[in-house]
Amino acid sequence: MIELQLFPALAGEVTTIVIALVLGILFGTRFQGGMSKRMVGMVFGLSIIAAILFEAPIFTWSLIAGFINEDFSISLAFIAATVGIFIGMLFRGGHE
Amino acid sequence: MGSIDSLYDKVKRFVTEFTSGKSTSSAMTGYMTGELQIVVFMMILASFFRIFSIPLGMVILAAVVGAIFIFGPMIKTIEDENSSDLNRVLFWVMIYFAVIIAVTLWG
Amino acid sequence: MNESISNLWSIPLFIIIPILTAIALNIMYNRKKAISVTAVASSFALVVISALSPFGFHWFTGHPAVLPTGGYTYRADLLGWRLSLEYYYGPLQQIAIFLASLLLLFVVMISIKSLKKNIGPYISLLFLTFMSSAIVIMVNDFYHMWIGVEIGSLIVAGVVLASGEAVSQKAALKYTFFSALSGAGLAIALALILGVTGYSNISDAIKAMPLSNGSLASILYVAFGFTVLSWVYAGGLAPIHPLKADVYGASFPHATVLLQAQSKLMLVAIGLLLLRVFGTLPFAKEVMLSISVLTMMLGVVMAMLQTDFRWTLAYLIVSHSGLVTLGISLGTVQGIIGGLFQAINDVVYMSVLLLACEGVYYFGRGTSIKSVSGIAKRAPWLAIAAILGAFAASGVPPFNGFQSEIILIQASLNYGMPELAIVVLMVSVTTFIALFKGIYNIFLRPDDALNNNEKTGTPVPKILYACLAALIFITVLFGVYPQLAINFLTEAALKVVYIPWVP
Amino acid sequence: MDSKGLKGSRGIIAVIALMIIFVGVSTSLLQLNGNVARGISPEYNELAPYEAPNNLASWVYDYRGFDTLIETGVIYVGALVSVLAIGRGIVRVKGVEGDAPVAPSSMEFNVSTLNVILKYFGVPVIILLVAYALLVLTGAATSGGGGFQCGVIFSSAYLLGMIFYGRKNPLNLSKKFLIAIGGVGWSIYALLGLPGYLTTGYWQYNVGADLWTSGVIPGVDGMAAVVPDILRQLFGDPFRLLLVMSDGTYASTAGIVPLINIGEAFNVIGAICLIFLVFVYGWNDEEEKSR
Repeated sequence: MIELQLFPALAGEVTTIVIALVLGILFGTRFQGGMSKRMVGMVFGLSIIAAILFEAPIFTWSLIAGFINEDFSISLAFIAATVGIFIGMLFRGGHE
Repeated sequence: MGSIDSLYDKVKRFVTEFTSGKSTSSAMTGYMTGELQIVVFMMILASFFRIFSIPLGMVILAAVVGAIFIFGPMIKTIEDENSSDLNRVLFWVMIYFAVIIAVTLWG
Repeated sequence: MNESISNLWSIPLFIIIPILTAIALNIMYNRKKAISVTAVASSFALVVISALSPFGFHWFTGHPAVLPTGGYTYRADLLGWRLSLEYYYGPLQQIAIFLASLLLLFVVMISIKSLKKNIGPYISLLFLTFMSSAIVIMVNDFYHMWIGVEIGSLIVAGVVLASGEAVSQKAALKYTFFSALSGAGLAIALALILGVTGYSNISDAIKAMPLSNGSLASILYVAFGFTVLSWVYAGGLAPIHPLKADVYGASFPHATVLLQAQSKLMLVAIGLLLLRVFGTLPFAKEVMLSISVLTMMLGVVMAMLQTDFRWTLAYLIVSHSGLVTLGISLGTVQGIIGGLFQAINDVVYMSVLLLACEGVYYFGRGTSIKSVSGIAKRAPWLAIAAILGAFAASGVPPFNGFQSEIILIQASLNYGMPELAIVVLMVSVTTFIALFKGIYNIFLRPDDALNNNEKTGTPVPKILYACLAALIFITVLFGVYPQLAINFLTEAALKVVYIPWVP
Repeated sequence: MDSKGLKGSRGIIAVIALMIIFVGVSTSLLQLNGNVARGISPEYNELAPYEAPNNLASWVYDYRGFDTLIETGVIYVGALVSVLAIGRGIVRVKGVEGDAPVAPSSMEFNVSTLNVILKYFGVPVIILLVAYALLVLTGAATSGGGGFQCGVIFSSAYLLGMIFYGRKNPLNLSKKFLIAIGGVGWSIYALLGLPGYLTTGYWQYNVGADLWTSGVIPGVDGMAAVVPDILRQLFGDPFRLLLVMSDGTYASTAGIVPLINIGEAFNVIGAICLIFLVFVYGWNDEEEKSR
C-alpha cells in the first residue's frame, strides 16, 4: 500500500478534489457582500476542522486525496470546495 | 280516485322537483333524460344478479322498480354525489376501495 | 418485425427528445420565434420517428438478461431475467404513439398561433405530457410505470394551472391531492409485488408469481386493489371522475386534447397491466367491469346536465373512458381489440370536438350554451366539424366510433352479457343527445348579438381548420377501413391473452 | 368545500370502510412476513464491485439509471408547476379576456429582530454548507450521498440565507440562473446517455465502466458493438479507484455515474431553490424584464 499512498496511480482520488474546486468557483461567484480577512480566516479554519471530521472518502489510499494513515485522514474535497468558493467570490462579476 | 287536475298537479310537482332554482327548458331536458337514463341503468344493474340466480335477479329488479317510484327523482342526488368536493370524492374512494378489498379478499 | 432486438434505436428518442425540447422551451420562455421553430420541428420529428420505427425492445443502461441456465444474453426473445429497465415498441405502441405525436404537433401549432406571451413553460409542459404517455404505454416495469403515472399527474396539474384562472387552480389542486393518494397506492402495490416475486420487470414478475402458494394470494389481492385505485385515478374513472372532468373542463380545450390522449393511454396501459398480472385471480375482471359500467353511466348522465360545452365534453370523455375499460376488462381477444380500438377512436373524435370547442372559445364569449349562440353563421366550417365529430362520438357510420362500438357490443354479447351491450348502446345514444344539445345551442340557435354585428374575440386561426380536417379524415378513414387499425391491435390483444410476458 | 361531507351517517360508513381497508391491508402485509423473494437482487450485488464502491450509486444511477432520469424529472416538473402556480408562464388567449390570473403576493420580511450573533455567523455557515454540499456530491460514487442530497443541502443553505437576511441574501441566485441551472442539470443527465447510445445502441450504457464489452464478465452473447478506448478512458479513468476488499482487489470505475450526479445536483439545486425563491419573493414578469 505504501507506493499507492505516495503515487496516486489511480486518478479517481484526485478528480473529486478538482470537481469540488471547480463547482466551488461556480457557486462562489454567486455570493454577494464583502467579507473581512478575519472572517475568511475563520471560515478556512472551520473548514479544516470539518475536513478532519469528515475524513477522506473510504477506498482512498493516497496522500494527495487526504489519506494519511488508517486512523487519520482529511477530506481535501471539502477544503477544495471552500477554497473554490473564496476564489469565486473574488471573481464575482456584476452581482453586487 | 284522483281527478285529472290532481294528476296534473302531481306530475307538475314531480317535474319541478328535478331542478332547483331557475330552470330553462334545455336544462330541464337534460335533467329528465338523465333521470330516465338512471332509471334504466339501475334496472339493468339489478338484472345483472341473474348471474347468481334468476329468481334473485327478479326479486331485486322488482325491489329496484319499487325504490325508483318511492324515492322519486334521483338525478339531484346523483348530481350532488358527483360534485368534485374533495370530502365527497374521498368518501367514495374509501367506499370503493373497501368494497374491492372486501370482495376480493373474502368474496 | 424482428422482436429479438433489445436495443431498438427509436425508443429512447421518444423520451429524450421531449425532455430536451421541454428544457429548451422552458429556458427560452418568451422568445416566440425560437420556441415555435424548436417545438414544431421536434414534434414533427416525433411523428416521423414513430411512423418509421420497427418493432422491438430497448433495455436501458444496456445490462443484459440473465439466462436461467447461467450466463447472460442480449437477445430479447430468449427466456431470461432482465437486469435493466425494459421498454417495448410494438403495434399497439406504434399506433398510440403515432397518434399522440400527431396530436402533439397539432396542439403545439395551435397554441403557438393562438396564445400570447410567455408560452415557453406551457408548451414545454405539453411536450412532457406526450413524454409521460409514451412512457406509460411502452414501459414493461412496475417501478417505472409508477414514475410515469406520478410525473403524468404532476404535468396534468401544470397544464391546467397554466390557464391561470381560479377554477383551474382549484381543479389542479384537487387533482394533485388525489395524486398523492393513488401514487402512494401504486407504490404499495409495487412494493407488495416486488416483495412476493423480487422482479420489477412486469413479464419477469408474472413468470415468478407464486400462484400455487395460496396464502400469498391475499397479498396479490391487496396489490390489485391499490393498482385499481391508481388506474381509476390516472384514467379518471368513477369515483374520481368529477375531479378529472374538472381538469378537462378547466384547461384550454386544445390542452385537453393532449390530456385526454394521455389519460386514455394510461387507462390502456394500466388496464393491460391489471389484466396480465391479476387477470387469473377470481373477481378481478368483475371489479374492473363494474367500475367501467359505473363510469360510463355516471359520465354520460353528468354530461347531460352540463350547460357549458367544455364541461359536457369533459364528462363525455370520462364516460367514453368507461367504454375503453369495458373492452379491456372483458379480457377476451375481441374485447381487448374493441377496447384498444375504442381508445384510439375516442382520442381522435374527442380531439375533433375539443378543437371545435376551442374555435368557439376564440369568439370571446366563453363556451356556455347560455352565453354563446349562432356561431354557425360566422364560422360554418367549425359547425360542420363539430357535427361530424358528434356523429363520430355517438357511433354513427361511416365514422370510426361506429366500428369500435360494434366490436364492443359483439364482444359483450359473446361474453354472455347482453346487458353490457345495452349499456354501450345507451351511452352512445345519450352521447348524441348531450352533444347535440350543446351544438344546437352554440352553433345553430339564432343569435341577437350577431345581428348587431358585434365583433368580439379573435378570428379562428387557419391552422385549427387544417388540424380539424386532418382529424376528421382520420375518423372517416378508420370508419371505412377499420382493418387499418385492427390489424395492429389484434396482435397486441393476442399477446396479452396468450403470451402474457410480452406487453 | 363543505365539511359536512364526512359527518353523521356518512362518517360512520367511512370509518367502517377504513377499518375494512386496514384489516385487509395489514393481514396481507403479515402474510408477506418470511415470504419475501430475492428475485433479481443477487445478480446486481454480484456485479457491484466492478463498478462504484457505493453499491447504492450503481443501483440508482446505473442499473436503474433511466428510472432516476425520469424521477429527477419529477423534481424538475414539480418546480416548473409550482412556479407556474405563482405566475411564471401563465398563458392567455389572444383577444379573449378571461378571468384575471390569480396573483399571489410575496412574503413580507422582518429581519430586524434577528439576533446579531446569528447575522454575524450567517455567512460562514452558508459557505460551509455549500462546501458540504459539494463534498457530498463528490463522494457520490464512493460513499453515501450524491446529487440529490447535494441539491437539498445547497438549497437549505439558500433558505438559511433567506431567513437570516431577507431580500439581501448573501447567496444571490437570480431566477434566470436557477432556471438555467435546473435545465442544464436535467439535460446533462439526459445527454450522458448519448455516448452509450451511439456506440452500443443502448441508452445510458455506462461507457466508462464498460462491464459487458471489455471482457470483465465472460459469457455474454449478442452485444455486437465495442466501446472505443477513447470513450472508455474519457469517462472511466478520471474515476478509477482501487478497491481492496476481503475477496481480492478490484480496479473499478463508476464511469458516468459521478457525472450524472453532477447533473442531478444542478437540477435539484435549480428546482428546489427556484421553488423557495418564488414562494418567498414572488414572481413578477415586469421586474424580470427590467433586469
